[in-house]
Amino acid sequence: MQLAVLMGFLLAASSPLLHRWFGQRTSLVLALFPAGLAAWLALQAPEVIENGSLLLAWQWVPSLGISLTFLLDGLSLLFGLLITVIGACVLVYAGGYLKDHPDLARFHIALVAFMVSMLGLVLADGLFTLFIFWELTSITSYLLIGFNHSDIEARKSARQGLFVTVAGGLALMAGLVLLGIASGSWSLAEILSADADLREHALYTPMLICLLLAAFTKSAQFPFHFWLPNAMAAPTPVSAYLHSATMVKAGIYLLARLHPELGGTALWVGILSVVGATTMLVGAFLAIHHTNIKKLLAYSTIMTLGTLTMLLGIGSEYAMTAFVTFLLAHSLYKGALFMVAGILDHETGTKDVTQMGGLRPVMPITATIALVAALSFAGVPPLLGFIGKELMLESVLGADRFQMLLVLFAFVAAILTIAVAFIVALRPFYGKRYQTPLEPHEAPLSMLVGPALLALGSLLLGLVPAMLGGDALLTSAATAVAGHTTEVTLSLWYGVNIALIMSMVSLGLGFWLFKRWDSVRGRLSILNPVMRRGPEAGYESMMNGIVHLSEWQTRLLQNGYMRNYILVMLITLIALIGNSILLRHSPQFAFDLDVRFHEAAVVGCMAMGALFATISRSRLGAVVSVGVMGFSIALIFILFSAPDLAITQLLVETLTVILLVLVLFRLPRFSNLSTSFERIRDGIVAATMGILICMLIMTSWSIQQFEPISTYMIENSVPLAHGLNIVNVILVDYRALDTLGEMFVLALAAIGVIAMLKLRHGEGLPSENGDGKNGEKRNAAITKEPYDG
Amino acid sequence: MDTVILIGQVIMSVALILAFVRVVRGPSLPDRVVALELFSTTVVGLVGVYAIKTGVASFLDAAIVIALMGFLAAIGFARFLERGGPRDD
Amino acid sequence: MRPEVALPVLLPLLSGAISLLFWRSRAMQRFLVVAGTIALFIVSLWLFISTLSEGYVTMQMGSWPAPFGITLIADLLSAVMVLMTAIIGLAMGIYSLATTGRGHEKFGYYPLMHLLLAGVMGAFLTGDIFNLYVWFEVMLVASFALLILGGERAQMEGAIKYVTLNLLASVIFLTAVGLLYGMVGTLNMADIALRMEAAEHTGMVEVLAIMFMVAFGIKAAAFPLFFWLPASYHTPPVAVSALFAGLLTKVGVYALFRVFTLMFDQTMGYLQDIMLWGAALTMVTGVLGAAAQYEFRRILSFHIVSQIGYMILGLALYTPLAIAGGVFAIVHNMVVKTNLFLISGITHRLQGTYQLKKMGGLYRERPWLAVGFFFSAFSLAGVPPLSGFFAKLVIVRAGLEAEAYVVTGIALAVGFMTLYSMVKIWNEVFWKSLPEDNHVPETATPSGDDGRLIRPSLWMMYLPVMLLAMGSLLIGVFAEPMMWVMTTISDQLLSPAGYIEAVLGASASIEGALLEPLPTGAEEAVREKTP
Amino acid sequence: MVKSGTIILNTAARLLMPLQLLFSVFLLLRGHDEPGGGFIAGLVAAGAFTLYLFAFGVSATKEVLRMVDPRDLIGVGLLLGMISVLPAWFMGQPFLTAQWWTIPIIDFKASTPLIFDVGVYFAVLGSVTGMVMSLMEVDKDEP
Amino acid sequence: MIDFIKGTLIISGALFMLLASVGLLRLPDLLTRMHATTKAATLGVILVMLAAAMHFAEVGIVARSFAIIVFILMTAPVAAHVMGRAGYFVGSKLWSGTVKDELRPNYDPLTHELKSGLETQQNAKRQPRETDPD
Amino acid sequence: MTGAIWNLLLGLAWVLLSGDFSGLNLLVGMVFGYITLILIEPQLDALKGYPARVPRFIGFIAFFLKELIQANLRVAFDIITPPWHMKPGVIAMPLSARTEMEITMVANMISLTPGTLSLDVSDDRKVLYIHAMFLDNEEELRRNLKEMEHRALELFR
Amino acid sequence: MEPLMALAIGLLYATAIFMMLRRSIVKLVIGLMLLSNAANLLIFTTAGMTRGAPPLIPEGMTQPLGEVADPLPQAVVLTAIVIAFGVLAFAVVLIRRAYEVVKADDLDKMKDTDT
Ligand code: NA
Ligand code: NA
Repeated sequence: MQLAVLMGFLLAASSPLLHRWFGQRTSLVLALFPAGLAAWLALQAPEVIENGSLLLAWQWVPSLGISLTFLLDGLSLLFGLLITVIGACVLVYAGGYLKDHPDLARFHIALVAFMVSMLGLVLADGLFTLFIFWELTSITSYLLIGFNHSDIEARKSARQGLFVTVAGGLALMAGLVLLGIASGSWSLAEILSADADLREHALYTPMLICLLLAAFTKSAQFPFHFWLPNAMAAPTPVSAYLHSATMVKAGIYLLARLHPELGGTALWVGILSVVGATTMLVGAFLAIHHTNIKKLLAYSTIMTLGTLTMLLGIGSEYAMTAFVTFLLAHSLYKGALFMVAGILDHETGTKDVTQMGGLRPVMPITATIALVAALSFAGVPPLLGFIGKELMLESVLGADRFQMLLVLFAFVAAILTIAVAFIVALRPFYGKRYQTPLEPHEAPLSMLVGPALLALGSLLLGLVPAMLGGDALLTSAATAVAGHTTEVTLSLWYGVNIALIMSMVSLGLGFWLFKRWDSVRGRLSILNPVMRRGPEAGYESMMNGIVHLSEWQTRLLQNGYMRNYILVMLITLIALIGNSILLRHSPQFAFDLDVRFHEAAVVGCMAMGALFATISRSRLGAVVSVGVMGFSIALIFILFSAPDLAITQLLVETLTVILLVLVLFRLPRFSNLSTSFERIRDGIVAATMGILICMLIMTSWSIQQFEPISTYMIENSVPLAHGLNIVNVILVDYRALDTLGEMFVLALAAIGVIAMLKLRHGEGLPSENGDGKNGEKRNAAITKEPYDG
Repeated sequence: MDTVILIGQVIMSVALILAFVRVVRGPSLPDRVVALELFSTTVVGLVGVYAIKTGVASFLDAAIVIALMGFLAAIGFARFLERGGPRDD
Repeated sequence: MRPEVALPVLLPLLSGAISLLFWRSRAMQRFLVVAGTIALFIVSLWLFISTLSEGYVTMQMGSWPAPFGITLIADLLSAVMVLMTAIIGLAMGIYSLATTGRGHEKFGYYPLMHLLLAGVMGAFLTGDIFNLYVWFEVMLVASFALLILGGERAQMEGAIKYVTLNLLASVIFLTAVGLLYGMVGTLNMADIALRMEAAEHTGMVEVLAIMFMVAFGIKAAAFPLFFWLPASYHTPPVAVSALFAGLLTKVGVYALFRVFTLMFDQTMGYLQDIMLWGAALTMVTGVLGAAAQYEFRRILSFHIVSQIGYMILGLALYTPLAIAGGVFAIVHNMVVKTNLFLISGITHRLQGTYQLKKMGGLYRERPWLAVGFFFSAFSLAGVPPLSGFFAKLVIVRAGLEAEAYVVTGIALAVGFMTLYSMVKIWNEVFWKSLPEDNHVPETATPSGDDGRLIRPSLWMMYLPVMLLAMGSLLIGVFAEPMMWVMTTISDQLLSPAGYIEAVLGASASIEGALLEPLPTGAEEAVREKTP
Repeated sequence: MVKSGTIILNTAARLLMPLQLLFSVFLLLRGHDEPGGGFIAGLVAAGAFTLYLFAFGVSATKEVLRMVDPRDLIGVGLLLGMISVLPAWFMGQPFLTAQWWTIPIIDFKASTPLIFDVGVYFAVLGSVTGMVMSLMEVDKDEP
Repeated sequence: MIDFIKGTLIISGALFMLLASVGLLRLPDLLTRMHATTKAATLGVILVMLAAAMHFAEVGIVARSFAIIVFILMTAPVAAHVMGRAGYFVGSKLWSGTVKDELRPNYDPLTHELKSGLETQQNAKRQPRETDPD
Repeated sequence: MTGAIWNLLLGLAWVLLSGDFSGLNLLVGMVFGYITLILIEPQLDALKGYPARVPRFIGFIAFFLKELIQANLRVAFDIITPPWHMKPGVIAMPLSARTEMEITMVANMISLTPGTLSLDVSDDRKVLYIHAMFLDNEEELRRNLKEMEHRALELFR
Repeated sequence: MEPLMALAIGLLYATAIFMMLRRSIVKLVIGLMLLSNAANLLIFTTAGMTRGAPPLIPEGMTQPLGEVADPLPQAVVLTAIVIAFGVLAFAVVLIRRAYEVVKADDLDKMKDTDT
């Protein structure tokens, strides 16, 4: 299985090649892959249902606890089947939708890669493997949303989706690491089967918050929901697949997966119920607000995601049953509806529901599919959606906490949902025929197969819930989510109870709302200013804030004033050293002054030379002064037994002065550019540094307690190295490697200088005259002139 | 003898200091350069005396180098002046 | 006699010297750069294999026993750094063949490149603190010269800052070496480590540690010492930028790792917090600096800074896993950051600008380039399963295990900000259509009839890019062997006895190094050598 | 512009340069035993060429150097330095291990450290001369 | 006896150097200062080196001492000439007590031509320089 | 002068070849070099007259040292005793010396002796401009200078 | 002697840093010169200073007569001096070229690459 998943990435990568071989039929060929996987999963189902779970071990990075081991239990099986089956449908559908699109091959790369990632996500046993696939779904989703990349909206939306989900991903990483640390294992199977109760662990709260953040962003919970409608910039097959059936449910999957270990605490119940319910209501409410068919569906998806979260929050056995049922039902009808929306968009050239109508005669099959799916959506019997809604309302009514709130929210949401369902499925097909940008026809077969299959699924699973082992599968899934055996028996009829009544009432009210939609929408527009201040505005201002912060920081730190850079560096150094030597320890040194007059004079000349070089108003005065300092240093070297050094210093000093003089000729005189404040400030910094250095020298010199290694060098200079000048022996023998490096340094400096002086103004660059001969000619011409001193 | 050397060193040190004073006072570049020349020549003398004092003849090598190479700086400055560099700089 | 530990230094020196001698012959230089870097790669691989099997490989240069002569020593960290440098060098060698102008070739581009590599190699392999200084300078002066090659105004401005601030670092380094020698009388790092343990004045030990930290911090471009980097890295020819990005700061980081695990491990208690916050601020300021930028290479430059923060964070956490993560981050970053710069060079060649706003349309035009960028950029942002993800994961895990929650949180947030910049580049350069007003200059794009680059040299630019992008993926796929290497490295680093023994021999101890007992009394405590 | 070096400077340079060069060789060869060595000698030699440059200008100095560009000197120097590293390898010793040979007829002790020092000499000479020369070279073509 | 000579040489050498520096400090203009430095300092070095030669009394070291003397004698006047010339031509102020300047009229500051004044058989007139315009 | 250089070169070559770097050896080398130069004088124009010049050279040094000390004492006196008695000025001295080498030697001698400092040589090399410190008696000064030139030139001719 | 040197070196560091903080690039370079000299002197000083005993072994002997100055810091400083010379030469020419390009001896006019 792992191999199959990994092969999926290769398959994705080779899709351009497949396009060369199969042309337009590539989608069908590719669809065989998820179909095959689905079949394989289906074959595993009995065993999974029998044993509860199946572990397929495969190591990857054991030292980090990263494995490619797959954990196949009811939950992952349910998700896996949804992913592969809907994936196959979507691939076939996309082949029709994007027919003749030049970038179809690239689309396939991303889509197949996404499908594989998603599959990996739900199958992963390793915490980090889960994370890896999680991130991959974000990335592939980014590529898919930005498919129409020349459109700025698509780029922006893709970026937004990526940022929100990746931000959550980072929380996920932190959460998973904390989970791993707390549980002592990096394997989900082990964590789920361990005895230790993580709810008691000190890290529980931070861990949970991180994980919830991850789940909420990925599954578009309020207030992170705004990216999902924007993601509708993606081609419709993508919306159908990622943004309704699969990816957005990854967060839900995560919550469900961890529910047995982390769920049920007050924190969990509180956050999940409230956030879920709020999301549900907000999603449903916002859906009503839009006329773009895809946005309508997107908001209704948010509503569903909220519902699922809420159910996980409630956590009762009913809720678990409702959760798995609702999940399955939603994937089926919403997938179908999105594809229908795509057909409408594809055929009519518009996405605006108010601009469509009376299309049933020209596209009867589509209309039927839409009707079936919408009825399931609306929760009309005998479709699967009805069962789901029934169970949901039941759970809400049985909730331990926030019962009233949840019921109210659920009820309102149900009404709104029904209205949305009708708007999507009835409005375009019935009533007055509108003129659309394109002349509509029935969609091609490839675009009908997928939605038809899904709609059929909704219908059949509603009518005969046990068909294809539906009950068993959902039982297994619910068991996995609940953490204990939870029997699921689906039925269209649970008797007349409050849930049924609520359901029926909402149906009526929903239909009424559908009828009065246009006027309601008009009245809702007064809320627009409020909505503009929603979470999305927060996101925008955060993004702007980053840029402003960045600009501010650059002005503050990287402002181009080098003296500020130097100041910061020095103050850092001074502060650290000062703190260490003065505050944390105390400097200890003996002040033992044994000085001859001439030595003092020379040292004085040196110091005064340096001082005068800094205060001199004349550049060359400063240079001469530096020369004096250099000669004094040479003399110090002589007075303290270093003739080689003295000679080197003298020569270097002389040559430096010559270089300076050669260069200064071109430069202007000193001018006083600093303010006196700056001079005082710099003076203080400089003086502090000087005092510290002075103290350090004294300390270092005073505390010497080891035999220097040079004793050996002195002893062996003649016997082993055959040289009388020990310094030279060190340079060319003991430490010849230093000298080797040093001569290269000098050579490099020379190369640099020569290049700097002779290679200039683009001279000799390929853009000019081929190979730089012109520079040479110029110089040659000049050297012919008499030298002018 | 040591006293003599000490006196010699002191005198030459004073000479060094005086030369340095001229470097500081200038006023023009040639004045400073001449002072630098004198400074380096005095260093040669000091090195000679120091060699005598310590008995280390190797120090004289440094003196040779100054005697042979020390005037290059002055030539550099002269070139600067002759090419039109400001002399009161 | 283990030549493989010295050859990575000596080979580029030799090829550099020969290349310089043949400065008149372009063909010879071009031949040498390829032959030289391939040979370098081979010996580096040899060294890597040797260290893998033996742990430490040493050579006492000139046959002088340690600590008297200079020891070259490779532990696994050195060997890995050497190998990565050789890989980068090889990539750059090929890339340079296509991008280097004749003027640059004539004025020492290739010799400078050889010698830059030599300096880097020397820094990685030397076991002597002053020798380290020398190699730093070799590397630095080579980089100075490469930086100004061409002499544009921006280059000059950048170079002044680069040169000055790096010189400041060198002087701090040198000062520390001087104080160190004054205190312990040795330059061999293993010997220093031994003597430091016995040093009486812990305050001075701490001060030295701080000075090395600041000096290497400047070289590594850590907060608040990084200013030279964003000021200069975007100014030279792109191959040079890439070379710098891959190598130079990493040498500073390497030195931090080396010094603080070997010589100053006892100061970590106090300096750890400073380093930790330094690392966090490095990450944040680096990544924030990039956010407002719209120049390809400036964005990348700021991100170098931010990534350095990750590496230093690894050191600062100072747990085995953290150090492994830090080294992982170094390796990952060398591959990826170099590659991003190389890609910026190709895009510049194609569209004649580094300004994101003026670029566009390359996703459709140059799908393979897009793939290369995509992998590298998202790897930089830590997206799995690329190399950057593992580096980040290890550090985050280590951070959380060490209960450094805030800093780890910052590290995660910085990952997000990295993605922000990378997505910006991707959106602007690859997805967006080419703006109407970008008139691709003739010189930048020797163009065919359809406006595309048709020079055969383009493959020489693509080859290293694709290989490095692949490298990032492969590091991810083979994360387990990578992690094994990294853990071995961190084991070696955290138990320096092995290193010390490899350098000084099994009998190494501090007794032999101590002076005769000093007479008691305050005045006599001062060493008096003057007659 | 002032005219070129004066008669006095020129003559002095003509006298002093050979003297300085000779002295530099002297310093180079005895460096192992007395103050001196490759660096010092190289710097003295570079000083000699600098003096000549000041007196006679770039083209005349180039003539003195014949076809040898300072960069060639650098290359030769570095190469000599590298060459002195290698013989030890062939003897199975670590790099840079000193090898000593006695040249029979003149009884001269040759060694890798000496070759090394000669390499340093040329590298320093070439580098410094190259820098000064190119500085003076570009100085002329500008106002 | 030898010690006495050495001592005398050293002290007098040192005194000449002091003399040079006092002259440098006290004399009024560049050229007069240069008189002090070239002559007195050179002499000082010579005397000290003679002392050194006597002190070591080894041929090799004596040769070195003489080498220093020779080198100083070769370089000092050259440096003085170059500096004096440069100083004069770029307009160092001459001391107000200067009694004669035969160079000024023969020098063209624009072309930097320096005539001998013998071309027209007419010697330059005594013409102290004006104060420096700079 | 070429001869002197050659002599020195030969001396150094001797030192190098014998491998004995002592000063005594150099002196020996110089002496041998001198003898060699006497032997090959007829073959090389550049060496013309060199052997004969060496004794004259030693005599000249004595003269020169005397002048040097004299001059210094006078300058010294003037420096230490203000007010200044000096009467500085720039004079033009017509040159008898013709070759560059001669002119240089003469100019340098003048720089090192009685209160005089060579400033420059005119472009046509006919006149040496000298800064003199004591122009009390210009005629005597010019005479002294001429004598100096004459003695110096003797060495070369 | 070392305490006096320590004071002088401290002063050298201070002056060097003060010069490096000026706006003029010429002053900057002079600051760099002072700084490298200061560092060299520091190495020379901290190892201890010895009068009149250079690390030279007399002809024909195998060990020096009596105690000599520590040769290692001398070798290190010599290397450092030459390196500093190379770097400074580079820096000196760099400011010349920078001035040519920017036309001002003012670091404040050289901040375009940063902002
Ligand atoms: Na240790
Ligand atoms: Na330690």
